Amino acid sequence: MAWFMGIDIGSGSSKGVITEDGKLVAYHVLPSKANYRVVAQKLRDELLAKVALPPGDITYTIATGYGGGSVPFSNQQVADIRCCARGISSVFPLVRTVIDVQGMSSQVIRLKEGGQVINFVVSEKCAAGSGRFLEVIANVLRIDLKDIGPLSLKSKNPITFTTGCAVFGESEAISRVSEGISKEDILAGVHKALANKISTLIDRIGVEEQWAISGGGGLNVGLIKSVEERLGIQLLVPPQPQLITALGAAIMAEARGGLIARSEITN
Amino acid sequence: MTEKERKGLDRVREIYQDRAHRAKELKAEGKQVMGYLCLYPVLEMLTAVDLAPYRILGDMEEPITKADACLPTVVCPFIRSALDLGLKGKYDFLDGVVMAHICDVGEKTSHIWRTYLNPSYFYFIDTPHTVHKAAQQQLKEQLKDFKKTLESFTGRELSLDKLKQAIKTYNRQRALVRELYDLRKPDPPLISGAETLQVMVALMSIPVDEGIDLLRQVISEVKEGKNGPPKKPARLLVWGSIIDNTALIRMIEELEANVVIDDTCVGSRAYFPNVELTDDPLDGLVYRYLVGLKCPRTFRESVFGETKKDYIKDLESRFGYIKDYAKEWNVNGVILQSVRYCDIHGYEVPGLRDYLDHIGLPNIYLEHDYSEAALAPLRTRAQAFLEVIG
Amino acid sequence: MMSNEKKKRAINRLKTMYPLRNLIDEMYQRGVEASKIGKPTAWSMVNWWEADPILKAMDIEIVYPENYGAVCAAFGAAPAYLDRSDSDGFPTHMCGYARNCIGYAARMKDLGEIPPEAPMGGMAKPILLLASGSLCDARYKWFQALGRYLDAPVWTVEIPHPGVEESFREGAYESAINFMVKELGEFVTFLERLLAKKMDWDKLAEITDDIIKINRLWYEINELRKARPCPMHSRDFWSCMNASLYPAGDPKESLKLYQDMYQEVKDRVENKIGAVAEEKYRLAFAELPPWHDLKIFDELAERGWNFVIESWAYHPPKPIDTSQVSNPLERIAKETYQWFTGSFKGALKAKEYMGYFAYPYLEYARDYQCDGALLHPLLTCRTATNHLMLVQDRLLNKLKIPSLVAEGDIVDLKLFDHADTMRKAETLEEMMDHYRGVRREEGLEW
Amino acid sequence: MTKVVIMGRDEKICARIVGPTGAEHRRLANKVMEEALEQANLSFNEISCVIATGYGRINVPFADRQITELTCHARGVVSLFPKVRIAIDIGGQDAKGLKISNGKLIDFVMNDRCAAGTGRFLEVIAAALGLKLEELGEISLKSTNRVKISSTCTVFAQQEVIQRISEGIPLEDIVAGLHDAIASRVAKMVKRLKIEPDVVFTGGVAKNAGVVHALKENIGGEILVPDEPLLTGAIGAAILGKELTLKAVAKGETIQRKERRLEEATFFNRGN
Ligand SMILES: Nc1ncnc2c1ncn2[C@@H]1O[C@H](COP(=O)(O)OP(=O)(O)O)[C@@H](O)[C@H]1O
Ligand SMILES: Nc1ncnc2c1ncn2[C@@H]1O[C@H](COP(=O)(O)OP(=O)(O)O)[C@@H](O)[C@H]1O
Ligand code: SF4
Ligand code: SF4
Ligand code: SF4
Repeated sequence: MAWFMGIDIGSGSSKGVITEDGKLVAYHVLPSKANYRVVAQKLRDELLAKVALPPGDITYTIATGYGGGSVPFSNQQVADIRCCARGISSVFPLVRTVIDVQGMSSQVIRLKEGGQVINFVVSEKCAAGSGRFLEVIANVLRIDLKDIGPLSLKSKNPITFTTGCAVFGESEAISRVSEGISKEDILAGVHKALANKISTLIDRIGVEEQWAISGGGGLNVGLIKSVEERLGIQLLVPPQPQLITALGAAIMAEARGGLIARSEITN
Repeated sequence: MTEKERKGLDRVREIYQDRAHRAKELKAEGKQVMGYLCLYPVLEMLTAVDLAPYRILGDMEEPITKADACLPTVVCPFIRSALDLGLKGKYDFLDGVVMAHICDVGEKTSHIWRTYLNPSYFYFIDTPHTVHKAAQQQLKEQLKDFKKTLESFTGRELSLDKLKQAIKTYNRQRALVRELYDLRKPDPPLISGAETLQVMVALMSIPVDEGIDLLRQVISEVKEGKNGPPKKPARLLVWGSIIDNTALIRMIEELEANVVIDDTCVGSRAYFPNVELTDDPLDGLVYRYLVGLKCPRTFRESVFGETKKDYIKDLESRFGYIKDYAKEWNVNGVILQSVRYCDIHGYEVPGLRDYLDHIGLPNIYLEHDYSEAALAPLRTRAQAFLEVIG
Repeated sequence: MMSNEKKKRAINRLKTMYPLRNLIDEMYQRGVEASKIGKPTAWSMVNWWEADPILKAMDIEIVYPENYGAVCAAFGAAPAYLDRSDSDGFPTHMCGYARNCIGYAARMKDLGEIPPEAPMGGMAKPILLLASGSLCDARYKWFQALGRYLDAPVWTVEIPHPGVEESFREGAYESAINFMVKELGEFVTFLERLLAKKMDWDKLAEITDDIIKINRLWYEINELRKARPCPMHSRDFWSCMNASLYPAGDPKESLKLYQDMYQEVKDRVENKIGAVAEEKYRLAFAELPPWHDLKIFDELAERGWNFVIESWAYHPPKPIDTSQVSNPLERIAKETYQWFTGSFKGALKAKEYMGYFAYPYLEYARDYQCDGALLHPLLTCRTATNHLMLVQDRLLNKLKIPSLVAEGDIVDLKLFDHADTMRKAETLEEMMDHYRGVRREEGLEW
Repeated sequence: MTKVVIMGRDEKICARIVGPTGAEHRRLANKVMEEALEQANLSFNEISCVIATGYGRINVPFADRQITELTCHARGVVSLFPKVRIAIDIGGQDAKGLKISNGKLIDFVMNDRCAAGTGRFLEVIAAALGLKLEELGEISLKSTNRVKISSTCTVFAQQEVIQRISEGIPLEDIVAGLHDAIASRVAKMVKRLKIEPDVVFTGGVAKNAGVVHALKENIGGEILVPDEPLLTGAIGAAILGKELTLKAVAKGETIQRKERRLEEATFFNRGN
């Protein structure tokens, strides 16, 4: 028996998984808060508690994500793009393009079987191109993040934002509300705006079937719908899109840790 | 009313709405349509072998998506837009394309266009940057070769007579454009800047003789002067990089201003210089296209090879014609505008502003992203400028 | 126990590089000293060996504001000059080197002398601004714009930029050479008027010959880099390119230094010594490097990345034989034109119509058997950026070579994101591994 | 913020009101106008001319004229500091630099695409830190070792700031870093106008002594701040209104007036 851990410290939430022989046996999500070190530690404790193991039983741990450098107990740090590709591939082996929508950025990754990255693009460092834009708008409309997607689907008349800035977009949303525009139209508008940004990324690297979405954005049916419509495609959605990168990290840990374990034996 | 019968400004609006319509019709009739980018391809030669020239423009209303895969985003958005339309198949109806070394990114885009779209006819004219005698000769040699390729592509001869004929026709069109521009000299002008721009875009979308007819109708309608713009305090000259969409001018004219004259390349820059009929018509063409066209993409100086330099004299020789425009059209303010990332126009701005200050014309410089949606912020700037000139 | 020792640099630098690098540093001093004794100085720019021999033969000191832009950036003097250019109304997206130079000239005009804070002694006041109409709009627009601050005349020399297919049309070559020869002839006449002295044609012939010899040798050195492992890293190339590109100082001295370098590189090839200890990946680098963050190449070298070829625009032309050409102007014209068009045959065959700037990278990638490329678009230099998306696309689709785009700038040094580049670099490794397999499947030989 | 200034022919201010700007420009305009009239103890009909300016200028139903905030700010600044050459205005929506010569606006630059570099940046972050806008300035002046804020995006900077706090970095050093971030951005833009004294700093952000300090550093020179920087634009608008009226009177013309009626006037109704 060997266990492996993947820790993804994201800008908004931190995700951790434990795998055993390639199978997910435990996962946990925590808000990242301010101190990544503390969050990572807590994440590990929770995970270990779930499987009732002492830390020493984890053969290999890989950390990734925005705060991946602040995970003191990891054996290795790996770029999130690679982990994401590995993770999605373990869920959907036929996926060749994954759209990863996180809190800080959106990225489009092309991969081959086995989850090896063959190309990628990352959005600019502007909140208007990331999942954060949705959070900002959800927040001012006082709608729970998990509800914005379903609500936006009800819209018949999505608004068009006149600004490309998330912060000014927030005020725009407020004035629209006061003009009597419905919340679903505003939400549909913001989903559309983000889908447009994502589609310009996609145009830059070209694409291949099958498609999937990962990251917190994958929890949002409204965004999925907008992207599908904008691009005329069908997106596969993994059961836990937010965990994909952490899962990928654990899978890489298996490969890596497995090698080490073997070499120890031969030595 | 059938389409052909529709007159003057109505017809202009119609062409402006659907630029390619006429070209596609012509194509259906068996005529070959030749696309060209910018002002440097020699239209007289195209017309002389019975090709219909069609200017490749961008589209401010269409988001750029496909072009980002082969041009970076930190270059001129106009050219990105034009290429984007090409990559999206919007110029597929063209039988061939002629491009030239305008600016650096224009040159690169020509090669990219050819690499990706591989039209059945393509020619790249390497327009020199200086106006020296040797440079004129170099352009002439290229035009001779260009002629050969046109002949072999069309299977028709480009005879001297036909070329002279074409030169005369184009000069006639140019004279009519001047006549139209003259109608903007009264106060208020008889035709708005935005409408004039529509006319210019229309002319670049149809064959030259049809353009001549169209201009005649437009001129007579405008002279009747029923629907001209109201009198406004500001009479503006707009200088700068390409404007092929009326949005910017419309925005300015919705404020307290009339745009009465321009120095841009879908306007006076394209039509004011004539071709002199020389014994070898190529000489006149070379002179017009290299020396006559006043685009800042060409290096010119007050006195060729002078060993001492005088700044004001230099400015005078480069921008003196703008002073003349300002006088003739009774201008009281100048808007310098350019798409972002246009180096050609960008380097010119401080010098031109020095010159305008020197001759006492208020001026402002606006940079934009070649996108209709992104024009809104310019409104406040333009309005403030008008308040400044009062 | 290791921590106290200085960590060994991962890139094994060439010893013969150092004296070549020094040549450029001395250039400014020579300019300043020349102006002290009343010797004329010209401001010029990379003109691909077209005008430099002429200026040298007329005994004019040359300084290069483009290079000086990099110097100012490195010494931290650039921001003040950029600010000055901005405040004088030049758009901020313009070339960083140009803005630096404009700001410098403005300041020099205010003070009436070389600004005291100017690094390396500053650039002396010129009697001539020699602009180049080739490759980049900034380079002729900017010198003209300097008219605001300097009363020196501007001359623009040209190099034709034909299209790939057009260049092979009947008479095109002769016409282009003829054009260049005439332009250079007029330039010589102009200089004679400006300086009131005659051209020494023998001297010109000799200098031209030396510069061509330097270029040949430099070309040969770069040919040696095809070896596995590659004996010379891009960092050494950049350190040495300037002595060829701006034929600084005495050409004979440069020639000697390049000879030494040839020897050292050849020894390495024979002994299979690579520029990085374990060459896992061979890479090409496109355009100007992030000058202030060159240490990133050491970090990448630790991962086994060797940069084996780079920056087409700064490489010498492919050799042609011009030894029989008696008119030095014609010889110059042919050599310089060759630099532009040297890859056109291959480009035409490959149906790649951006025959310089883009296609050469495809040639390099094949000849130097690259696994990947690092492309560095520059926010303010469109010339070094225009073609990079095309290069990326063609490398991948034609040669199955993946590349990484990492944005930066030549003068605004903060733009380059080191950490982000390293994160992406890690991902590129995976792509390089993948495409090795793809190339094999497609029958490409590496 | 929404501001009203009522001014007499002698340019003496008889009412000044500052209210928040929310989503509903129209209602707010009515409300602050009502308060201002009350403060000045005037009936609406007594107001000769109403000028609206700012982002919401088209949403003031009772304004006789709309004039851009650039012109109004310039006029306001000139009335307060006749020798001004450069005015820097940082408000909640944008930042501008105005170049003024002989009391006239001759050139300007502005940034309005990205919230970073505007007062909104500080609003967002102050809210995240649970601080009042008024406190920021004083806090930052205590800093001895300001931190560098690396995020250029307002939203991400907010997060960065919270992180820094949890790392135990003193609040004042963080706030000073924020002030430097906004000041350096704005200074970079304004430098395009070629900075010459007197430099005047107005707009709501000029109330923040920390930004004033940082701007001084970034510009490298003295900066003058009006007593009530928030009101500069409104003062300028009022002066322009007065000038228009006097000019019209002198020419014997009348200015087109909108109906002097306030919508939704709530507690009292003095006008009409
Ligand atoms: N329950 C949810 N429903 C819809 N969207 C969500 C939900 N949770 C998170 N998101 C979206 O996912 C984004 C965060 O994605 P995530 O991959 O967790 O980013 P990070 O790793 O940067 O924290 C948020 O900005 C939000 O748009
Ligand atoms: N008392 C205060 N102390 C510090 N800053 C303030 C204060 N009041 C307002 N501000 C700043 O001023 C900005 C608003 O400025 P203002 O000139 O009213 O802009 P606008 O007219 O665009 O609303 C706010 O974003 C805030 O940053
Ligand atoms: S535009 Fe808005 S969302 Fe984008 S970087 Fe600026 S502040 Fe952030
Ligand atoms: S606008 Fe400027 S950059 Fe764009 S094509 Fe024209 S000259 Fe070139
Ligand atoms: S090539 Fe780039 S760096 Fe050189 S002058 Fe042109 S724009 Fe500037």
